[in-house]
Amino acid sequence: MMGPEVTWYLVVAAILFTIGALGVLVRRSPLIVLLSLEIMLNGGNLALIAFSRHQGTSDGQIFALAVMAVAASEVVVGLGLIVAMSRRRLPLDVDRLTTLRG
Amino acid sequence: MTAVATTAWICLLSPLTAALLIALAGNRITRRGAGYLATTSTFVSFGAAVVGFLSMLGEHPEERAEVTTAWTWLKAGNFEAGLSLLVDPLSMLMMLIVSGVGSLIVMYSIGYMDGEDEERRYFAYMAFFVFSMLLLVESANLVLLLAGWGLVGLASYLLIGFHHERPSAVAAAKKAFVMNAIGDATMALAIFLLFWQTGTVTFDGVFGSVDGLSDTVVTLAALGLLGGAIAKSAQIPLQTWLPDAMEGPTPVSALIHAATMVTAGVYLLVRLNPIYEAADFVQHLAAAIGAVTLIVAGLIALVQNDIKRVIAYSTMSQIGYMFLGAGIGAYGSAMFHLMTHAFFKALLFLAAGIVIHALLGEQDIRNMGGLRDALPRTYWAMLVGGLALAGIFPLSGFWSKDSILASALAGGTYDRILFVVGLVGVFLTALYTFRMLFLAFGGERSAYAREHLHDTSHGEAPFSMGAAVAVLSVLSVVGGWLQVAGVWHPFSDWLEPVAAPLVEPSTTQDWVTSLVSLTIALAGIWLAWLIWSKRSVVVPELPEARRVLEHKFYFDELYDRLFYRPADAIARALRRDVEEPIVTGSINATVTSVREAGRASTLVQTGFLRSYALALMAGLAVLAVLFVALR
Amino acid sequence: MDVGNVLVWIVWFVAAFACLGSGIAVVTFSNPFFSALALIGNLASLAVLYLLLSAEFVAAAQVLVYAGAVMVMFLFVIGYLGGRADAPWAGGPSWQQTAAICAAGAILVEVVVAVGLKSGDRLDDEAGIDALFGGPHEIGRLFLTNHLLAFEITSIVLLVAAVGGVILGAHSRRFDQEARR
Amino acid sequence: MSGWLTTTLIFLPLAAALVLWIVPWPRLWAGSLATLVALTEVGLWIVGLTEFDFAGGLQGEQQHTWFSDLGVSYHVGMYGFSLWLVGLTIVCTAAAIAYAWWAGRDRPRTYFGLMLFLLGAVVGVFTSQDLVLFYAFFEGMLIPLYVLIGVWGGADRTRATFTFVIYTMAGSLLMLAAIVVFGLSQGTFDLIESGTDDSAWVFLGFVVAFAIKAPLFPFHGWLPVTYRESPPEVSALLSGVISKVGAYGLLRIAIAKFPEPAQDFQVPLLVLAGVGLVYGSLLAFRAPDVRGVIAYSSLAQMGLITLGLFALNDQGFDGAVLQMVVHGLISTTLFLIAGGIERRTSTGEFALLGGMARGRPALATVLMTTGVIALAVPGSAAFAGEFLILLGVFNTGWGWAVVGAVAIVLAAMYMLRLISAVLHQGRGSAVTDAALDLRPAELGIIVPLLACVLALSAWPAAISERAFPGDKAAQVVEAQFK
Amino acid sequence: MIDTPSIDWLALSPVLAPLAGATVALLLSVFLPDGMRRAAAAFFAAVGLLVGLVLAAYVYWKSPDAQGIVADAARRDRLATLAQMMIAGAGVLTVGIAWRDQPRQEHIGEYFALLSTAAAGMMFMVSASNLMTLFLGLEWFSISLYVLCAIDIELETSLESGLKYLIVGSFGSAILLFGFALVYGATGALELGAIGQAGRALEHDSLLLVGLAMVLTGLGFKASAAPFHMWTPDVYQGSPTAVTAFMSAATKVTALVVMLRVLNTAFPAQEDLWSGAVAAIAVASLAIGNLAALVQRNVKRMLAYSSISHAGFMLIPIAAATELGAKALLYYLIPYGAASLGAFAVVAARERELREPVTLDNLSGMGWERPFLGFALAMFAFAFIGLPPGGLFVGKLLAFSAAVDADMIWLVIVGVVATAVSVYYYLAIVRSLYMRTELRLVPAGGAPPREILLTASVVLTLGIVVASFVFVQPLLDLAGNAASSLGF
Repeated sequence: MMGPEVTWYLVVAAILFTIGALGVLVRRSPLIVLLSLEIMLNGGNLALIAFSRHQGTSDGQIFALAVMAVAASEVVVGLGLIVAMSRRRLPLDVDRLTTLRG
Repeated sequence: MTAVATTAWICLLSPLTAALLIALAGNRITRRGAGYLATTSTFVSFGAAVVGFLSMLGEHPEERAEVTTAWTWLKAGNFEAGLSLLVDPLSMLMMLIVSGVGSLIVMYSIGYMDGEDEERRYFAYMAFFVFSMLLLVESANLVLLLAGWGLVGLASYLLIGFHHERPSAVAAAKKAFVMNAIGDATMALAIFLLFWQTGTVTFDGVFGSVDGLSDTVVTLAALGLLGGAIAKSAQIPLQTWLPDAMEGPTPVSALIHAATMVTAGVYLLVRLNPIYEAADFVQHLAAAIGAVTLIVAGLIALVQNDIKRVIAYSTMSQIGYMFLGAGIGAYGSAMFHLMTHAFFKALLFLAAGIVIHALLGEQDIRNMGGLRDALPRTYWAMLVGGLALAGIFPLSGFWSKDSILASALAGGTYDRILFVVGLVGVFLTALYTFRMLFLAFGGERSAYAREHLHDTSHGEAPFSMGAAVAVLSVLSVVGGWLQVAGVWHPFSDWLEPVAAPLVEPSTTQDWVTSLVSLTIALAGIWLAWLIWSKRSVVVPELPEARRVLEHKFYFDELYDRLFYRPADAIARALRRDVEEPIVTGSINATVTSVREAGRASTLVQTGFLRSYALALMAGLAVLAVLFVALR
Repeated sequence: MDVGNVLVWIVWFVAAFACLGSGIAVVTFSNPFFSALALIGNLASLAVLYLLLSAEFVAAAQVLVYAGAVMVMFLFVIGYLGGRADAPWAGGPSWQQTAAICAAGAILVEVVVAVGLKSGDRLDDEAGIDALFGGPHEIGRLFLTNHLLAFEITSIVLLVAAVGGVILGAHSRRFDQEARR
Repeated sequence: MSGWLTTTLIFLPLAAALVLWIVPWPRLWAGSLATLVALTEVGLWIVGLTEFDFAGGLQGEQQHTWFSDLGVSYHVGMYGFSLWLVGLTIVCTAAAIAYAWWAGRDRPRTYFGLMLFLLGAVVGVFTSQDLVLFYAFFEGMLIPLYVLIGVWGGADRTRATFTFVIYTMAGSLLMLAAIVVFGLSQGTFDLIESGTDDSAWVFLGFVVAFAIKAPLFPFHGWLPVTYRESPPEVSALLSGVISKVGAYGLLRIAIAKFPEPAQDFQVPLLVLAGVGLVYGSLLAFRAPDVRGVIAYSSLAQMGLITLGLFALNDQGFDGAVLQMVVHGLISTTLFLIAGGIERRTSTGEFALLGGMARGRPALATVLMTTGVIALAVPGSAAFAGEFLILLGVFNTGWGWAVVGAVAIVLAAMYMLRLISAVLHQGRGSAVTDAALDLRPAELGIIVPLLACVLALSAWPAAISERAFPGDKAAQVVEAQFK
Repeated sequence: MIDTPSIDWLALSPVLAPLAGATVALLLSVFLPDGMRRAAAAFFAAVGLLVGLVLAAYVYWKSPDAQGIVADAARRDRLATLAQMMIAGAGVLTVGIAWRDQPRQEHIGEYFALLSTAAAGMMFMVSASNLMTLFLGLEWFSISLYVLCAIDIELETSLESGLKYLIVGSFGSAILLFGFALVYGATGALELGAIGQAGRALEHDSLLLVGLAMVLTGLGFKASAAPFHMWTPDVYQGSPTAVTAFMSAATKVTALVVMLRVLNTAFPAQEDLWSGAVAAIAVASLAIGNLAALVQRNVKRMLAYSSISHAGFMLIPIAAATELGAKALLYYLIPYGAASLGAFAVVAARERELREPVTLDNLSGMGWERPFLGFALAMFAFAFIGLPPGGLFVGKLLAFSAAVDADMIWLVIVGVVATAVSVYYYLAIVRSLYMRTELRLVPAGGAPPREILLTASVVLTLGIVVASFVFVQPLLDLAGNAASSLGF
């Protein structure tokens, strides 16, 4: 294969996943949290495609396509929720969503 | 079932039936009716005993013992105790005494208790007592004996506490019961020991294998049984309940605490003589306890002012003689004294009861005096009783007491020491008995007596009371003629098959004893006359001795310090230091700490969704590290 | 090492760093609008990596569907909401950040270590592939054969999301009426 | 004796409970229906008694597979001692139900349904021959008890229920673990089929559960508050019947199935029993109220029964069974009387009571009779039981019997204290003229119980001789009741 | 040429039926006037689920041997069909509970449609047998549930719970996805059986193990096992109660059955590792669930913690990794699901009556005012403790037996202690129902509406809870057949 081996892609995928996770863990804006989730999913996707290339089977790519659809679905619902919340004049700050606790 | 057995059952069950009927009838029976019912039942008992006695007379002396079993009362594995009666000369004698004296006293009660608002309860208790006492003396095995033993204790408790609104009566009743429970417990332990060593609890079976037992076993068993006897018979050191028991109505004192129940210890010693003979240490101990008790009780009686208490201490003292007798192996003499004592002591109590009745319940002899004129017949009855008690010829007490003392004289050195003690006791007996008589009946009437002595114009007492006293007076006089030392002794012969005496005094010893003791008794009466009637001799003050005697040698105080207070303190300490902080406290502590843990665990649930994701992440990190590290 | 290979390496480096850089940008920008824009860059650079991995169809889909359609929706919503900014690291207990970094770091290290342990033996040798690999034909064939079910379900998921979006995003008539009152 | 009889004894009250709950009976009907069912149970039990062959082993047996994967079945049946304990349960519960009916408890349908449910569960415990079934009934008892105490109890009932239920649950859950381990190692949960086990831990799992249920010192932390706060008839059942479940379990399971650990732990358990006996007696002696005395005396009695069980000989076993029945009857009676006293004076404090004998002959007679039998006056049934127990344990070591003898004296002290504090001396401040004597209805409930005790006093061998097949207790226990 | 794989329509039919029901409900809610929407949607959702239930039973009957369908993307076996029956049953009962839910909801048609869809997704997921279908199935029902949680958009808590669920859920999904990717990379296979085959050769390959850790995390999240449980109380509390009821029963079935299948099919060679991990997770769940529940006042929240602790109980037999364990789990799910549904149903009824969240305080006296519902809730509480006559009694017995069988007695001890702690809060419910002296009923305006369907649901759940105690063997046979399709 031309270029770097799968391992390198995997490292990038892992870093992407970590970045996304960090985004979820430290950001307060739900919008950015949603974006971070996209990054995590993309990290997974990259790993899938890298492995797919490594195995020589296209299954991983199919999986990645499906994940895209899933990611899109999550975004739709997530954005819908955020819109609904902003309509209710709720703070767009996940740290202030603490009515439910204890 | 033979005729004798049948009469034994009738004798036993008749009073029980009466007791149950009265209890169940409640208000449907009149108070008087209850009295009649109880009296009838005890007379039926007595009649049955007499019939049984007569038919037993017809049998050969060696074939007079008979066991009759109704059903197996208790059984477990190889342990078996039947509801069995043993009818033999000894139990027949006791049946006669118990039902005979019992019926007289119950009859007396009809008059005495007239007007009490809980008469029915009283007669039920009395009948129940007679039943229990008969069960005690008729039982054919140790377990049933213990049952009867406990039931008489119960009846005693019920009757002592009959006036239950009086705190002192209630306390006295409880004390009597608890002290007897101690005796019951030691008896039970002895029975356990005997059962595991002999495999049986019937008298026959135990006596049959007593020879094969080791000294230790038989000594321990005899000690345990002696514990029961001491408690029941109010011998030192378990004597303190008896004086207090005088809180009960006077007929109760006469029946239970003079004539019958308290002598059960003597019956036990005689009944179990094979065991005691095998354990001669314990037998000697019993004699010594009897001797000590008769002196101590005699001394205390000297300073008592309650007429009933004086008689109560004299009872202790006389039972001391019986213990002494049984302890030296003079079974016939001990039982003989038991019988005569039942007569004259019952007489004394009943006569005292008439006095108390006449004085509206007053019992202090200092508040009496000069009653001879007011209650002449009572005075004579009391005098007969007192003379019999003091052992004056030819009254019953003379014969029976002397035969015990003669037997002591006939024994070894140990027995002779006891003989001397017995003689001292004779002097004391005469002294306190006549102190009481002179104070109560002689001299001037006290202010109280003048004020309260109720009208005796229509007779000193109702018929039922008078009749009982009369019969007992006669018995106190003639009761001793059944056995004249060295001349004729049908009484001892009657008991021979059950309890053959270990010592046989010679005729000389009998005569010597009679002479000496009669002299001493007369000396005692004379001294009493000098001090309390003629008042020519002044009792030395001796405040220390007096205080000791008035505090009954501090036994109550000692037991209070030694047992009651420690038990009470331990109970309080357990409650304060174990129950509350540890047993229940540990539960509370556990619940609290678990709740606190719960509270702490919800602190993590902050509501910050980022921390939720963090937990997910951290959990994953730990899992992955573990997996990779452990692989 | 031939020129082609060097070129690929260079492209890889550029794409990988662009990818990671834009990813960090998404997470660190305080304005969601810029974050979203950075994500588009991220997705695009990923598409380049996909191409390098011979996944042409996925790369295309990534650009068209993801970076295109999905992100447009994102930007639209951000615009609608007015894109309020928040400080990236602010708020929450401080241990939260520390712990987050530790946990995320731990995961990263673990995956890298695991990959490293693995690459010692088998990750090196790659399977040979034919020209069709990753192409629309291949993908299409798989979608209609082996992964038919997955394909169908993907559509269901999208449908569910659409319905959900409608429910959540739609104006509530009554709510509006009440708000007007 | 037919197996259906056993099953009917268990399920008739359960079914009746359901009927009571579902059908909206009028207020007055609920109590009468429950009483009727309880009396029917008594009748059925008497039928069983007449048909029972005391020389034989398990009777009235019935078995259906419940789930075969673990070898669990619905397997019921009775031995002599189970029959007596079932009888105790039925008679006492019937009395309790009748008492509650007379006392007029609120919400009668719920109340009587729960009482019947309890009855069925306890009968189930005493007849189960399968460990899982046993455990199911054992736990099932808790539901009605919890609600009965929690709803109809005294002021501090919340604490009482929580302490009681959680404590006993903790114990029984340990037993669940023990049951699972035992059953799996045996391949079956059937008590007849399974063999013995020598695991000390499993043994202790059972023992702790039963010790809490009984309770035995020092596991009695729940006892004072629970016995004090429950409705009197429920306290009566707790101390009269439920506590016997613990002793029954020790006998049927812990001793029979674990012969070696039972031997190994004989001394520690005897120590606990002996300490509990004296400890309970001492605390009863200092307890400030009627129920306190009865409660702690119950603790002492359970210690005594355990002493008998762990004597591990004929006399001990027979005596323990006899004493279980007798104490059950006495304790029930005492609690019902205590209930009667509390109804009249609205207190059980000794300081406020006294002098109730005057003018209340029925109360005095009943309390006096029960009290003196409770203190095991020689000649009574309780005496017979204690005698056998101490006789048995004497053979194990004379010291145990001495401890028991000390406790007999203490029992006399506390019981007499109770009797005189209620009945005697001056009139207490809570005793008014409005406090009437026992009513005929109350007597109708209490006197039959007392009659049972008196009948047993006349013939204790009825039970002691008929508790185990052929009266060979030790042998039968050693053979695990097979 | 493309050869479309043969499709076993029968095997898919249990999934398709509720999906069809959902579609009809959705369409009708567009066409029908406001007044009829609720009835029509609920009816078709219920019918779809019922048909699904019947079909699942039929397929169960017809599938003694397990086989792959549609190119091995899913399995037609008794494990799947049994789980489908449970889920469909839970769905039907939830429709009954939800019938009167949210009277002001405009999207009522969508509500029932989504409920039905979520059930279909779960029913699909339990049969899915490759990583991709698993992931898609998971997202299918998760997204439906996100929307359902937030559907009461006028309620702040509902939105909050929806968002929390969405974000944490997606986070979990992303982890699961990455794990799947690693597993795929390590084994080169997507199909579970093939992964298992390849895994035997790999044994303790580090990539596979990290993947396994991620898979466990993702599935543990769905099963709300500690420490992945933290979303549960918030989401359960904030969501519409009917949805909570459904989640507590059906999600648990799905997650645990899938966990059972994945671990035993795809990772049999790594059993030594995951068995311990699952045991540890079980212990954590038991500890946290029970402790935190102790101090709750809000009943829904308390039940949420209780569901965490029950997840712990159900993980015990999974950790045992034996056929007995599988049976125990499958049996346990039946009475647990029923009791959970029933308990939330009663809470829902109370909530609608009071129009405020149900707490231990305002539950007081309910047992006397609403005899049947109160009785039922009390019975559920007793059942949760594991008292007879509730099937959970047998469930716990079986779970503990499985643990002992697998030499994990310590797990039994933990379970026992946890149960003892749980007594406290379950009894607190009963105490509120019956034993409060002050009856502080907040009047909600006259008598509460008679909810026949909700009451019927409660009757059914109560019936299942009790019947599962009595008829253990038939249920165990069902579970045993299902477990055997995993091929222990």
